[in-house]
Amino acid sequence: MNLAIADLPINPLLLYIACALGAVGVIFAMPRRGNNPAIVGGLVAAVAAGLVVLGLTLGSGRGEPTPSVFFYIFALLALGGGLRMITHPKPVYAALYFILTIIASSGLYLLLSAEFMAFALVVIYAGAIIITYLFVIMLATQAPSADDVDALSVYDASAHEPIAASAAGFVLLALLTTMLFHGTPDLPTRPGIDSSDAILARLPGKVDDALTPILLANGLMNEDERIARMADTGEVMINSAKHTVLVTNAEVAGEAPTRETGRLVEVPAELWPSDLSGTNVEGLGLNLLGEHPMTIEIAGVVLLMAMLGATVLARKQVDLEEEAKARQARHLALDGAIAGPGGAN
Amino acid sequence: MTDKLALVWPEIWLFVTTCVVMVVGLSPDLRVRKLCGWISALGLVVAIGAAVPVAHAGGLFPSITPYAKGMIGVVGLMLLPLLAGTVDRDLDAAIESGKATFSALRSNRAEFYAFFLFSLTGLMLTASADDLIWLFLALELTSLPTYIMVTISTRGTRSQEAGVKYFFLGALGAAIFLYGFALIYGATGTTDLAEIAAAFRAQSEAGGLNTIGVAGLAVALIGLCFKIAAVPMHMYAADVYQGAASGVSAMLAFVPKTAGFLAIIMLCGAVGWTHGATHDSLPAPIYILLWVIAAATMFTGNLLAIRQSSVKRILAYSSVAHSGYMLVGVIAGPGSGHGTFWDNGIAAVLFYLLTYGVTNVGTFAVLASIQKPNGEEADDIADIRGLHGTRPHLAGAMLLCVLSLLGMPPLLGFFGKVGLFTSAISAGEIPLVIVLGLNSAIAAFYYLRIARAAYLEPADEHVETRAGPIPQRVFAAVLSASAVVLLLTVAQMLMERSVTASGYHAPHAGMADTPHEALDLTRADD
Amino acid sequence: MGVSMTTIMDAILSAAVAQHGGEAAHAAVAASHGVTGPLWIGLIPLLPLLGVVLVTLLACFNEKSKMPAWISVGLLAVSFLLTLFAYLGWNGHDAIHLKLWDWIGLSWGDLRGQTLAAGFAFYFDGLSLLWMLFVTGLACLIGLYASEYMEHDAGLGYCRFFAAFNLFVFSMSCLVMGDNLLMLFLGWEGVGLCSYLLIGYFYKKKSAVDAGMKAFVVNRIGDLGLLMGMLLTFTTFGTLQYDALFNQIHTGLTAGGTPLSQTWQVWAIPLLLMGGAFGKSAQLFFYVWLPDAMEGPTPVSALIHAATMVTAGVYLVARMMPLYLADPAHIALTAVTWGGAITAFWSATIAVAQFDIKRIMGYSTISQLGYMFAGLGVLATTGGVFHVFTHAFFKATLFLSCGAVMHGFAGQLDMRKLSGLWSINGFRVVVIAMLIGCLNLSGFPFTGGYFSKDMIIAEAFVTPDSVIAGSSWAGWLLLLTAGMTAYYTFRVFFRVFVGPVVYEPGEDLHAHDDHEHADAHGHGHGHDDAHDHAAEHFHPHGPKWAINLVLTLLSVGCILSAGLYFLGDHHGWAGGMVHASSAVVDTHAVEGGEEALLFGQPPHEIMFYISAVFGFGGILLAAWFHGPKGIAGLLIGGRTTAAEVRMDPIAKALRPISTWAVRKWYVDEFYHLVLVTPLKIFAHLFHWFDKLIVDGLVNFFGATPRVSSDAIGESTQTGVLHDYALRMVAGIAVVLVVVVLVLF
Amino acid sequence: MHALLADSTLTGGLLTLAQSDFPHALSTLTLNHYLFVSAAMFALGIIGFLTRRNLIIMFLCTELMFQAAGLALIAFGRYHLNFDGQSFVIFVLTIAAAEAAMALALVVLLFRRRESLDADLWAELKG
Repeated sequence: MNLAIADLPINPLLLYIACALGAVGVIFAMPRRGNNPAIVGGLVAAVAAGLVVLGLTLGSGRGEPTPSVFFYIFALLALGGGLRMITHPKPVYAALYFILTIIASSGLYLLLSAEFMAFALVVIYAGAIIITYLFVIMLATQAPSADDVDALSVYDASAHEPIAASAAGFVLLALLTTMLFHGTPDLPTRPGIDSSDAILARLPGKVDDALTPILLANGLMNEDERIARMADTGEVMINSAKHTVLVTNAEVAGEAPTRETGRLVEVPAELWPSDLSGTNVEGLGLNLLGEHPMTIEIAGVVLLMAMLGATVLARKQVDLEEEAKARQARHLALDGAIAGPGGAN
Repeated sequence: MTDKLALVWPEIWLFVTTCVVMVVGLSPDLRVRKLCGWISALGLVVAIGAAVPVAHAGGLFPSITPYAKGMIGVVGLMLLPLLAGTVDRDLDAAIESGKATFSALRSNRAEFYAFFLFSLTGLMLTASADDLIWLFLALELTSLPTYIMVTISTRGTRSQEAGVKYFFLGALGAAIFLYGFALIYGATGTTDLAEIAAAFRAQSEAGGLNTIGVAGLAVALIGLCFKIAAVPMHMYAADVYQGAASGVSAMLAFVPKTAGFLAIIMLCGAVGWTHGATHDSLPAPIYILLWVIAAATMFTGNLLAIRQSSVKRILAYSSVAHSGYMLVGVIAGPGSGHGTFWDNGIAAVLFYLLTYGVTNVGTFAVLASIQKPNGEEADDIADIRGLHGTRPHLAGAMLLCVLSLLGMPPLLGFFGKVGLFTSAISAGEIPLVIVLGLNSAIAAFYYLRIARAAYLEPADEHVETRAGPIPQRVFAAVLSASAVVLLLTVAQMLMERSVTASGYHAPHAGMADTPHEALDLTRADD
Repeated sequence: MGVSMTTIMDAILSAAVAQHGGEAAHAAVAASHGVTGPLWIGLIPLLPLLGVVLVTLLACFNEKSKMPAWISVGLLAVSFLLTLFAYLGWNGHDAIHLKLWDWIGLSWGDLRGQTLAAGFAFYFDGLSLLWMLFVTGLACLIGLYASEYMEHDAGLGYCRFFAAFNLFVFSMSCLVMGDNLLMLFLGWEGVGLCSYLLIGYFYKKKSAVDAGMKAFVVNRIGDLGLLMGMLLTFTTFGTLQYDALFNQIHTGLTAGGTPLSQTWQVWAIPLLLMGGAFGKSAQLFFYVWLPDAMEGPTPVSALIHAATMVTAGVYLVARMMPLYLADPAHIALTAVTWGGAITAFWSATIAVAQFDIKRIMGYSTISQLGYMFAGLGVLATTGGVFHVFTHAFFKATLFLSCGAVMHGFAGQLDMRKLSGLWSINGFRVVVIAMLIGCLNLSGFPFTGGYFSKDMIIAEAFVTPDSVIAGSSWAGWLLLLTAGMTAYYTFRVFFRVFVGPVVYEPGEDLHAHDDHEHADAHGHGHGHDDAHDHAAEHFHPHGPKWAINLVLTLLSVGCILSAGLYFLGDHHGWAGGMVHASSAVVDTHAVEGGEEALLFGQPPHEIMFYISAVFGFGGILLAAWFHGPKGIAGLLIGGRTTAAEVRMDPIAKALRPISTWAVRKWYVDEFYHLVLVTPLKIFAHLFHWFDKLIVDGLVNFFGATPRVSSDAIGESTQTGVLHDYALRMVAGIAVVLVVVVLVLF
Repeated sequence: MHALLADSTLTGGLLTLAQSDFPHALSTLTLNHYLFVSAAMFALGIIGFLTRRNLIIMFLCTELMFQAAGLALIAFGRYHLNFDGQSFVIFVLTIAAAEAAMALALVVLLFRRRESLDADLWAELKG
């Protein structure tokens, strides 16, 4: 294909240098025994990430709108949390840093106006999954000795081939970003819903509730009329920018209203309800239930399966011999308890 | 909604069966619990029956579901006797002899069947996927139960080690193809496979695929390579096959592989085989990617198999190699559309999956039917030495299956392989055909080694093997071996079915515009 | 009666034809001339296949009763009856076609010869009907025999036996009934497989396993010829379907339009097919596997290695007769003639010197197969085919009689250790059956064997040497062989079946289940755990009803088969059948009407006397050398014990020759020297090659991934999760690099 | 989005965002920023998976990779102005939860056997 790497919105050299720098930073940040230059590594990695982001922001220079300052904050928190998560030697801290990443991600979701997903993320991830993780970490970690509760396990204190892993990871990052950045400029937009009207059209009840009293009170619609719904889809015709809505005679409501059989009503701007708009949650709900209803069922099956699986895995594996031993031991302990106070232990 | 519901009747039946099995398996009465296998079989039979009339009107591969679900059901039925009684034999025996009492919390067998059925449900759902989200969930539903089945399949630490390797690497693979799916969505703006295909078509007509789409396809395909155990994601295969019980290994060789190939075929279908200089191949980057993976997979699988001394590891690497062979069929694509089996790579892959699944049951069933004195299943090649003398029907089954895997002419595997060869030739993939031929020759080394051990070498004095305690496994072995021979008589019919199933609706750019129509309404008075 | 039954079955099944097979059947009619057979003909091979399934199921249930045998016999009996109905309902000249389904359909172009299509279809003409009649009939009878013979093995072994037995009948039916060479090949390989399985039935005996392997390997060599012949046939004529093939040959042109007589294929194809036929029928140097095949259970020897499977080669040559006749130089026919004649003589010389009665029968089978081939070669297809038919009956009788002896004497087969069975209680039926079989084999006047053999020998003299080089010499060789045949046949009879009662029990070929053997018969004596004392306690047990019944029926069949010679217009019934098939030879057209004379008489008439003389001579010689005193030894015998025979001094005098003959002319040793030893040397060479080069390559390839991971210092399969993950990710990176390089 | 943000003061920013008017299309430049964060998170997840030997942290790393995919999906969804991406994320969360439940159960099982969370202890099976 006749693509050129120079078409990237960021100077490719800067990108690759930053990737290499990031790799070096991550390598330094990895847990190891002895001198641990984790802070230096973290800084280097942060500089690398900053280089890319700045390169992106400034490199284009085409007067395009740049992301808000919140983006930079959340991105820094998310990546920093991620970096710390994979480098912190203590599992509990790693889990907590992951929560930080999650919360920062939910901030990014908010910036992307995915409010529902942002809060769902916090609830599900930070609230449920990570708590499970923390439980298991508590359950499955033992202090190496009673004296030194903070001592690290050997396997936590040292990373496994950090150089090769970082190299592979950052080569992957460089390749991915090359392809991603190259693709975005000529990425076709494919709007499924390009305005809140599209959502509102599919929520006739909401439109009815908001508009009908206003229309009736201001005489914009007769008593025998109502806001028109398409017979096949049930959608309403509404345009919030021009403040118009299609109303129809109740008698012909059984038929498919069109612009001929219905009547386009223009509502004065000051009468138009200010809170009448499609929201993210409504859009998501419509999409979820309208486009993927069966998929929800599959998700249910997966969850049922996972519940069963977790139960089967986590319970004590049946070992009849061990069980017999345990029963024997219990009997001995019982005998000891009868024999004297010393046996109770 | 309802039309899609009609599409998934087999899955619904399977899921209902799963629930029944889970409940029945909690009975304290051993006889009732032993019904689980029969209920599962019944459910599978009903699912096969329900799959026959299923006809899909949309999507990229409109008629793939009846064939795929029938195949899945049939191979599932063959796997069932092999898996029966894999876990909890000791506990059942102990309960029967009064040494232990039944406790629902410790019962494992019913769950084992349930996981198996869950996995098959996921596999069938993969076949009916017409949406990336659906595909993702179906793939996960296919894989997740297998992780558990591997882990609990034996009591030893080996199956737990296999489980942890399989699960963790599997999660890595899942994350990778999920990222690929995300990028595909990004490049096309939709998760519907047909619309994705249309969007890609529009892009390639407008001057080339978007690189995000290419990256997404590449990452997703590589991630799916984990499911089919192709290079570079094949690493886990040998360890996991070796560590799991033979029955579960047989299942691993069929179930995730089939899911992976169905998904790969669908993703490739989304870009179509109409690119390139002569307009008859995949888009260049995807083509090269699959080419490299196919060649590397074939060589890696076959060469590494030669070094092994464990039959299960040999079969694992052979499974890797077979994925490579089948990728050749994917690369060849559905061909010119003449409707014959011999120039249709997708049909060849679908047929090959069936032959491989059927044959594979036999090889692993033979291993599962032999026990070492310590109660473990046979694994090392020394364990099957002299099998011909001691258990000739197992040796015969092994021989037939191994020869079929090798692609010996009169057997079922031969026709599968010929399909791959001819479709690749008619697609002009001569170098790939040479690699395929070369690798088929290399494969003879280790397949014949197994056959030789079973037939020509005397049993080792110090290696003692005896008949396993579960006669159903011998049945599975014999069943599979006879299928390898007897299915020949209906091979022609199966090939025709696979051709029908591979019917491919090449996307056209116009399809992408449908969602806009509804929106026009809202611009009421523009 | 039979006809009315046929009509009823037709009526019942015609509905099914109308519903299912209707369209396919009409298509078959459109494709070739002939009549479309009723659908139930398809049941003839499918019933044995059903038997395989049922018996396998019984094996799964670990059935210990005789159920497998009854199922098999029942299904085979129905199969035989269906064949009989098919025969009775046949109009006597047209081939019956029945296509069940399309089996293979490869197409790589639109031109002729670029489509390889073969239906799972049946073709019934006189030849296949004749074969099917005795295949299913004998299989049914021998199955009944085996039900008793194999009873000591009840259980898995029994099931295994009958599964393979049924599979054999299915394969043989495919071979004989198939309407194309691919079907024939399917059956050909199938019978080979079953033969292998059944020879090695006593798989714990090394000799049995070796014999199975030997049969398999030798047959593979022949099969290579058949396969190559088939391929050449396809490339030359563009089809493998009999009708189309014969039509093409009839035009005298290849598919490409070249005159057939100018191509090299015209002699190469028949020669290659002959290779396959000789392999399966144990002719010339391929014969070595058949004597060893006697390691299998006797019913198997009788059915597969005497009556049916080994005649598949004869069937192939007879079926492909138009191809053989297409060569104006008759190269292949000459080869067939001489191959057959030499084999007939050669193996007769070996048979003369053997002491194992079953092996003698084995060599005799080879010899008689030689007759059949010689008959085909000298254009006496009727004689050859008739001999196949009569031989099937009398050789089955002989084998089953030997089997009954073996069964009764714990596997004893050495004629030096057995004598006077006539006088042992319970063996009368066996002896009479044996006598009838022997008379047939030795060509005693007015037996079936007499007529069929005469047709062959006489035709050898009739056929001019200009057509088949040296055919009259082959005739003399065959005549000489006829005398030897009579001699060795009655040698067995006189030594074993009459005379003073002497016997020793054998080693018991079923040694692995000694105990059951004794128990099963309820004698309670004869088989102690310590075999040394076995001889003292041994009492032979005569066969029970099943074996006796089968022997009686077969003997009657032998006698009746002679009557077939007098049926019909074309040289008896067999002639009529051959006349309605592709094997028919227009001798006048080929030989140019010139009639050779033997002693100034038409050979066909004088041969009755000449061969009778040779036969009597052989019998009298046998009586003189081996006959017991008295009437049973034709009054000239002088033997008083089992071992004391007049032949012995002469054999001593001719020691080198007789030793060579006893050692089967050292052919096996010769093969060992000429073929096996060089192969072993090669094997060693290859072993070293394998060690050095291949293993080196393998190690090299095995090392390549290791080298690539040297940077990390581990081999690929370290078993460490992280290493795997790292390699996976590195692999992904590498593959993505490739993608990016392609993109940019 | 930035246009929106420019209207709102920094203080009420976040809440305003959540209840704001229906969003407008994302610029490709902004999309690039989000994609970079997503890809970097993905890479970090992979690196963590490769380097950390603690089974729990390894699985956390796959969660991070899932998270990266989720972020990409949301960003793309915003770019295309449709909800398929967000729907996808819901299912991604479902699968992540299911996998996490099973993985943690497995970890507990393994810990019982070996009294350690070191993944490299499980290396008996090898070529």
